[in-house]
Amino acid sequence: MLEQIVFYSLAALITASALMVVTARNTVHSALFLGLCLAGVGGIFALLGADFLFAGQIMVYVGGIAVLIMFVVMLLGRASDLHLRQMNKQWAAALLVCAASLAGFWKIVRMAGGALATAPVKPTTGPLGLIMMGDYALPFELVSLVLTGALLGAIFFSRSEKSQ
Amino acid sequence: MNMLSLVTFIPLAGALLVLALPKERVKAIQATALASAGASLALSIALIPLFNRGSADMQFVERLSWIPSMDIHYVLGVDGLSFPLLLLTTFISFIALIGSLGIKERVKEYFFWFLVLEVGMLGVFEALDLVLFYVFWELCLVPMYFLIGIWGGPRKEFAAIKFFLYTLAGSVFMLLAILAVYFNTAPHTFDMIALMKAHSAWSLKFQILVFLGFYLAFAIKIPAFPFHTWLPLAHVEAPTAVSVILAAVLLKMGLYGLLRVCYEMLPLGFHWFLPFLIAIAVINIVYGALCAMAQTDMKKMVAYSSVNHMGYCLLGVAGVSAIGFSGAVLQMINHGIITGSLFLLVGVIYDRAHTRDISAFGGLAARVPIYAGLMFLACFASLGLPGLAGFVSEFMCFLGGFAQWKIYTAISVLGVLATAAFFLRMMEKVFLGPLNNKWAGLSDMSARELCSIVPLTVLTIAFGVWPKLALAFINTTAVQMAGLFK
Amino acid sequence: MLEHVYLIPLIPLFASLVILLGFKEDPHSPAPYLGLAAMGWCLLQAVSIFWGVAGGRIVLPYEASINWFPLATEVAGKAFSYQMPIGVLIDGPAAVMLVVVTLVSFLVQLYSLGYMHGDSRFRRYYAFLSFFTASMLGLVVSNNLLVTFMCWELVGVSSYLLIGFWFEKPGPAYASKKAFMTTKLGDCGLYLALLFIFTKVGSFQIDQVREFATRGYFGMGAATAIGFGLLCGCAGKSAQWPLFIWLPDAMEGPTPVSALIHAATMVAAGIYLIAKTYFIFLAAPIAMEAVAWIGLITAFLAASMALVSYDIKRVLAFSTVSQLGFMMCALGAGGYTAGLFHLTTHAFFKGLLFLGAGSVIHAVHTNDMRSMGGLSKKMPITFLTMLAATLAISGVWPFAGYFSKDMILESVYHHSPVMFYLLTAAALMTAFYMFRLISMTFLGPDRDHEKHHHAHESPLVMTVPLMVLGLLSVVAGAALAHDGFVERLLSFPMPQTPGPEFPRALGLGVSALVLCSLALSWFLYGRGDFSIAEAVKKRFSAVFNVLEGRYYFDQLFLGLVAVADGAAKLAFWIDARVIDQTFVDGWGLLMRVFSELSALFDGLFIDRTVDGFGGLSSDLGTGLRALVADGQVQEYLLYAAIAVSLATIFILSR
Amino acid sequence: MSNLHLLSPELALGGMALGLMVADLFVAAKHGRLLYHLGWLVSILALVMVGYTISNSAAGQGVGSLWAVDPMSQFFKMLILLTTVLCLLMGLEYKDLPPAHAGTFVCLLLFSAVGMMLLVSSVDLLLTFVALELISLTSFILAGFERRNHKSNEGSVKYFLFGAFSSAIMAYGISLFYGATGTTRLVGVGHDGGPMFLLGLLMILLGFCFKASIAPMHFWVPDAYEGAPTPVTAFLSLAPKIATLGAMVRLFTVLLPASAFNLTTLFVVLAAATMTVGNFTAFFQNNVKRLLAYSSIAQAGYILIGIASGNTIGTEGVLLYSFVYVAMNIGAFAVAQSVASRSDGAGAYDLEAFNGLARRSFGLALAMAFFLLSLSGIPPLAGFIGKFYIFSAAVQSGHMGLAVIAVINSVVSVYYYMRVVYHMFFKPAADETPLAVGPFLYGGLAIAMAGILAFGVYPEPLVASVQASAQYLP
Amino acid sequence: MNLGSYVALSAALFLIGVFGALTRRNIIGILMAIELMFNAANINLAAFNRYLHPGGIIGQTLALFIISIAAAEVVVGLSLVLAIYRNTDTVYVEDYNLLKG
Repeated sequence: MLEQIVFYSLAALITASALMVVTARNTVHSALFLGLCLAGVGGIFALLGADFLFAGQIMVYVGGIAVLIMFVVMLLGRASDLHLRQMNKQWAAALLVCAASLAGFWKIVRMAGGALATAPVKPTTGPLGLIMMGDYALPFELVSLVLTGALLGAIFFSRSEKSQ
Repeated sequence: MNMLSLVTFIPLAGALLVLALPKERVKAIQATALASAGASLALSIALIPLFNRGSADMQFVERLSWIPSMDIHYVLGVDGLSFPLLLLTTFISFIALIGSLGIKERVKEYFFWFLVLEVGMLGVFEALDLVLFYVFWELCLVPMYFLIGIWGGPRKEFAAIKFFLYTLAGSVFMLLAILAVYFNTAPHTFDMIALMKAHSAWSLKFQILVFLGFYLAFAIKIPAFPFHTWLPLAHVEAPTAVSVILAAVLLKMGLYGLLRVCYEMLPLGFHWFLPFLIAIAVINIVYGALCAMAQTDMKKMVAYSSVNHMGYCLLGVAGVSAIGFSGAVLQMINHGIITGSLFLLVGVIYDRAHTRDISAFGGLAARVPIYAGLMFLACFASLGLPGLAGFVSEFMCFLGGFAQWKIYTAISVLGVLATAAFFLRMMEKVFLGPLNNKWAGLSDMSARELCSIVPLTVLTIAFGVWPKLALAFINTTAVQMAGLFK
Repeated sequence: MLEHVYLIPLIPLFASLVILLGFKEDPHSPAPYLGLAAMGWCLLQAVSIFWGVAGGRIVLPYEASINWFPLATEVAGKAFSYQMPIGVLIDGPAAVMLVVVTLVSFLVQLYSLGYMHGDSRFRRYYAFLSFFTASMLGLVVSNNLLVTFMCWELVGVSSYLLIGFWFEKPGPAYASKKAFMTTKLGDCGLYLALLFIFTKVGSFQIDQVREFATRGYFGMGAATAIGFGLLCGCAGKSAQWPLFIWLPDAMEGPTPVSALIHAATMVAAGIYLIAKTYFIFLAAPIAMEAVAWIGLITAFLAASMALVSYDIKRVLAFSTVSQLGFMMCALGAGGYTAGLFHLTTHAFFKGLLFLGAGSVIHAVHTNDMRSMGGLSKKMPITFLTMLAATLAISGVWPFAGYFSKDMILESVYHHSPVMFYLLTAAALMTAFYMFRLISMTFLGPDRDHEKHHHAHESPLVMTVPLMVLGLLSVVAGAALAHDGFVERLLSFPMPQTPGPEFPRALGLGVSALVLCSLALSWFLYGRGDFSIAEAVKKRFSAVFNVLEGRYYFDQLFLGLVAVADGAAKLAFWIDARVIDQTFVDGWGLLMRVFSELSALFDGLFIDRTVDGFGGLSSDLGTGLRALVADGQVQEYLLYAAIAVSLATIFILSR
Repeated sequence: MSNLHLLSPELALGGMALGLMVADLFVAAKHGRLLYHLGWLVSILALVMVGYTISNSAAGQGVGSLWAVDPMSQFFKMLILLTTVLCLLMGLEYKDLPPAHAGTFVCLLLFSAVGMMLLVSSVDLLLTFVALELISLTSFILAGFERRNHKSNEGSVKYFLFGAFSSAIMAYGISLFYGATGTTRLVGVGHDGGPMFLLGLLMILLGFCFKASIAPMHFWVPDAYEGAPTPVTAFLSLAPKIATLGAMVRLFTVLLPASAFNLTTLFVVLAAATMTVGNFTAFFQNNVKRLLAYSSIAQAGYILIGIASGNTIGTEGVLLYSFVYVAMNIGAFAVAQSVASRSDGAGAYDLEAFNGLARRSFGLALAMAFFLLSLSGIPPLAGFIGKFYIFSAAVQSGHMGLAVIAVINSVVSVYYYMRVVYHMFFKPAADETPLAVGPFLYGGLAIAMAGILAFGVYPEPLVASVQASAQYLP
Repeated sequence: MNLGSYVALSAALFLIGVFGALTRRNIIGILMAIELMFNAANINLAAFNRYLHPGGIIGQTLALFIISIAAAEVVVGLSLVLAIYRNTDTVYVEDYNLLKG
């Protein structure tokens, strides 16, 4: 029962803030709601017993990405932006497309349907560490390459012209 | 014994040599081109005594492994159907090269493409592997595109791309047909000799489909109605020597394919198509002649006359008899020679007058008698005057067609009449009547021009008087072909 | 001599080539003598053969051939290789024709020495003449129908070249084309007939075809079809109705050419061919009847047209057409001998008439008979020889024409009395217009003093041929008819058909009428006073107009030409505007269809969406219509999202 | 973690790339070119290593936990490395790349290559996803490498947005796939073919389509290609596409054959749509880079036929076509680069810039003509062999309709390829100064030219090796 | 709590993300929407792992990888935005229309 209350409130939070992310006029508000939404997702992770994932979500997403985005939004934002429409003209088509997708997604939801958790929740940090050092060591290392590349790119793009 | 390879690839060697020469050394380039085409011609002539006229089998066969992983082999060989066409190709190429010596612009590129073109044409007639055949077939396209597009007339670019796309559109379907044939043969094979024996396993429906694939490619090349409209434009815009090649050799590739592939490999499909083929032949003859009648441009007129003459060949083919086949092949040779000389002659007058408009001339016979004489001869040969090359072959085609299709052939005879009409009208307007004073300063043929045209004229007369010269090669094969599917 | 008969066509051919290639163009070229020598040789050879035949030392027919080229063929399910033997076949008609052709050719070449003297293309003229003679002789001697046809075409080309000899003038240039095309029209039929024959028989050799036909293997239908095809060709070449229109125009050529080609030899080829393939007509009575009627119509119409013409050569041309009609009619009526006999005699006197007319034209430099008159004193030889020819053609005893024409009338009467009467009317007209010609040219006062003043008798090279032919016009008929020689020489074995016998009295009556006709002609035109003739002309002006308009057959053919031209224009229009557009711009069409499909997609899918939600600007639609043209990244994303939604819709069905 | 040694070429290349990054710190900006040389030398080293694994299959090939090193993957790896080498050679002659950032450029290119090499070997969705992301992220940066060029910026941003969007879709697809199967390992998947599985698979497919520029995920291609520096364009048009198609072959013909889920029709439609869209849109392009971009979409469509056919010949066709595609496409871009190298700013890649190339440099024009003709599949150039193989796959599998669409498309393509030829050969040049080609570009061109000519005339070695390479391990 | 709810939540989040990516004019807005889509995938993974495949933790591992890669993507995206903003002074994607045709 408690689980349900928590889930539905989290779900409401996530959905509402996600909707705000995509509809808010002010991009700063969008970014704030994104943080909220990501935190809500983290809550879901916790609810699902994924403790490490919960931690990762809060630290990387909420603490890292959302803040970074907020930072850039503030950096690039202008007062005039507040008066500009933040949604383009194809919203109707987009809505239609999303609505059309609903049917298929609904089928999947129905399929997943009433499956209930059978096993008790276990801590996952240990197994995750093992798997990262085991079978998934290569992708793990590869991610480091991805991040290095991203870093290189970020440095390249943001280095000011004068420094050359 | 790899004579055929030598014949085919000597021009390629020449082309590469031309490519290596600096473009300023015009004389050397011309000499190289002539020498390589000449060597090819000489070699092919040297094959004549070695060719066994009594045999319908493939001769001088060469078989090398080319792409064994894909069952594709390098197989060359000629029989009575292809050998005369091979000779025609080497001969006309050489003649056309002589006719090209007047080209002043971008000489190196010109001769390079020309020699590559010759390789492609020769290969088409020799190849006995369908993929090899296709490769050579397509090899003709690109050089032709450049030859028309760079050295052609005012609308050359359009003509070039039209030619290219039109023929390519046909040949890609041939590619599909080749693949279909390959996958439907018990041991998968591209070998044409083997495929000629494999058709009995194919159903009628399959044969029809494959036939249509092949036919589209060949019909466009022939050109058979209604796929002929690229021809007048290409002919009009192409430089003289290229028109000669186009008419004399390239069109024959279509008919050759029709006989070699469509008939010999897909008899059921061919027989299914016969009623259409004869109708197309008649349309080609009558309609081509009518269109030619409406022309004021001499070159365009000759181009449409090619449509008409190819109709005769189709008529012969549609007869499905030895007479028809040998007539069709002979007509191909003769048309090559005659129309070749017609184009060269039109080129001669165009070089001087810079117009080909029939009504712009008048009374030239008094001014340029040698030219007029040769032109008369060529025109008469083209309209089928006895004693000149066109007559016997045309008659044989008609004989072949008549045995099978009386009414159609009777209608076709009207085409003969129309052919006579437009040639006579052209001769009257250009050569007879009072001399148009604008052309009072016209000079008669130069030695170089004579060099390129006289051999053709001599052959025109020789084949007219003694058709056995050519028929001796063709007959055995034609008989064997006609006997294939009784 | 007979074993070298193949030389007869080959020598002039060779001579022609030598003249054309070996001599320079020069008004005083010695080339003509070569041609003349060649002709002389042929004449000697022909005469010696004829003499041998006449003397019974040579037994006809003679045949020899060589193989030309192999033709793998199949007849009635049996495959064999036909070797196409070509060679010579000398029978009675051929022997006679050889003499006629070589003789007239020789005389015309001799005559031309004077007539064409000083022409700038003297050499070419002789080359063409020799070439013509070679082809004509080939036609005569060939034993192979294909070769006959080839020579047939070659004489056509020679005729084309010679009619258009003075090509600088538009008249000859046009006339030569007209002649070639009209005969070619007829040749189409001949061509088909040959195809038919070969398809049936598997051979072109005349004796084999004859064998086949006489055994009745052709069948009525095939024989009739072939017969009509042959008739078509012969009508073209021999200027029969309705293809006779080219012959009057062909008079634009030099007069000796007219004499040789368009009077004596080539135009007779049609008659000769029918005789050569007579067995086919015997097997096809309908075709035979058609031959007779076409001949009859031609004879009558042409004679009537000759009545009103003032051009001396045109009169002779119409006369030729008419006489050819006589021969045709005779052949059709079963008078094989009569037709060929008339062919022979006609060659002599018509050749003579043309050469004489040439002599006159040479003297007065005009063709118009109204500017002539009273030339008999100035040109006595010409006058006398032409008079002899006129009497011969009119059929006055004992001139040559009498015998042959009499024979024709006899056989026609045997066939059908109606035809006989019509033909007799034509014969009477013949006498009338011929004497009208003589009267207007030679008799009466001179009407153009200047021309008359300058007129003089032609040189000896021109008058000698006249005299030779004049002599023949007088005696040839009687000589050949003597003792039934002609029946022996020119005969064809055929079944006797029942029919009325020709009453002798009727023959005499015809002769008498001919004389009356001559007299009437003299009365109207011979006294220098044309008033009565003019009055008649005024009275019957409608008839005269039709006659002068040549029954408007030319217009008919011009109409045909116009139709053909129209068809050509139409065909080309279709080609350029319809087929080309469809097949080449089908290319463009493909593009259009593609773009329209995408527009349709927009219209159906996007615009509807937009409309459905309302209030949206049409930016979206236009943006999509350009598909990717706008470069808006979110449009790209939209397509990706559409793909996702399609995927979700896709799984609904699983 | 088993059999990690099988990936030694990738690991070595990655390590050396990191080494280069470090070396960059010690190389003065003006010696930036040195890093390019190091880069292609390193790539060749990796190429040699891959070659070793091919020649020594017992030691060098096998199956690991997430990867399979088999003849097919090694074939693609060789192609990827070859492309990398050629693009680095092109980069040496490209004047708009700042030498100061040479280290970054080379390093990113090599990272990307590592990602691709892993992609073609991957048999696990996780590895596939990470490898794809590595490729994508480095590609985004490379596409925007002309920092001050607005077009480059713009192309890069569009590329990025589209890429991120489609990786999100793919991630979602992977989640569904995982939900349906409980694993990410693709070998021996006990699939049920249910809606969740299928939707997951389709969304993963969309992610692949994005990288391989298959319709409807191709829209970014022309913009990104036009904006990117030409060597990068050449690289992007080849390596990621080939790698992705290689991965798709493995996934959809071997591991989870499309026919098993009745998805063959979908692939047929995708192939037909891709080549049609590519070819018909290329029709109207006046910028050579854009034209080649659309052409590369079309080429992807042709290659996809091989996958749609689902037979051995199809697989071999994908390999063969990929090989010849590398040679002809890199050649075309190299020529475009050298033509543009003479002019500045806007219009450098316009068709007009090619006017009279035959007079300025006949060899270059002829080479371009050959590359384009090869792209359109005219024999006897290598492109023909590729098309031939691909078409035979379609015919053998009975997809006659697809084959017909394909041949019609190849006719259509001739038109726009010939437009370039038309400008090179038929139009007079505005300025007839001869065009010189730098030595490295020349070398690259020579290699590509030799490839299309030699394998066009005598394709047997290529075909034989392709047939030997079309083998999978798991 | 059943699995369907989680999947439904994830689907909703995904579609909201899609909608945002299609409609936000601001690049950063689009970027944020895409992050939502990634998160939707992650919810799915965690939920499936818990409910359907509780034996392993591959789902969570995957989610972890996706988080880190999304982070890298954001980094690259934001630096790109910075670079382009410096050049063009705008973050509205409609203004990026040099490349078309």
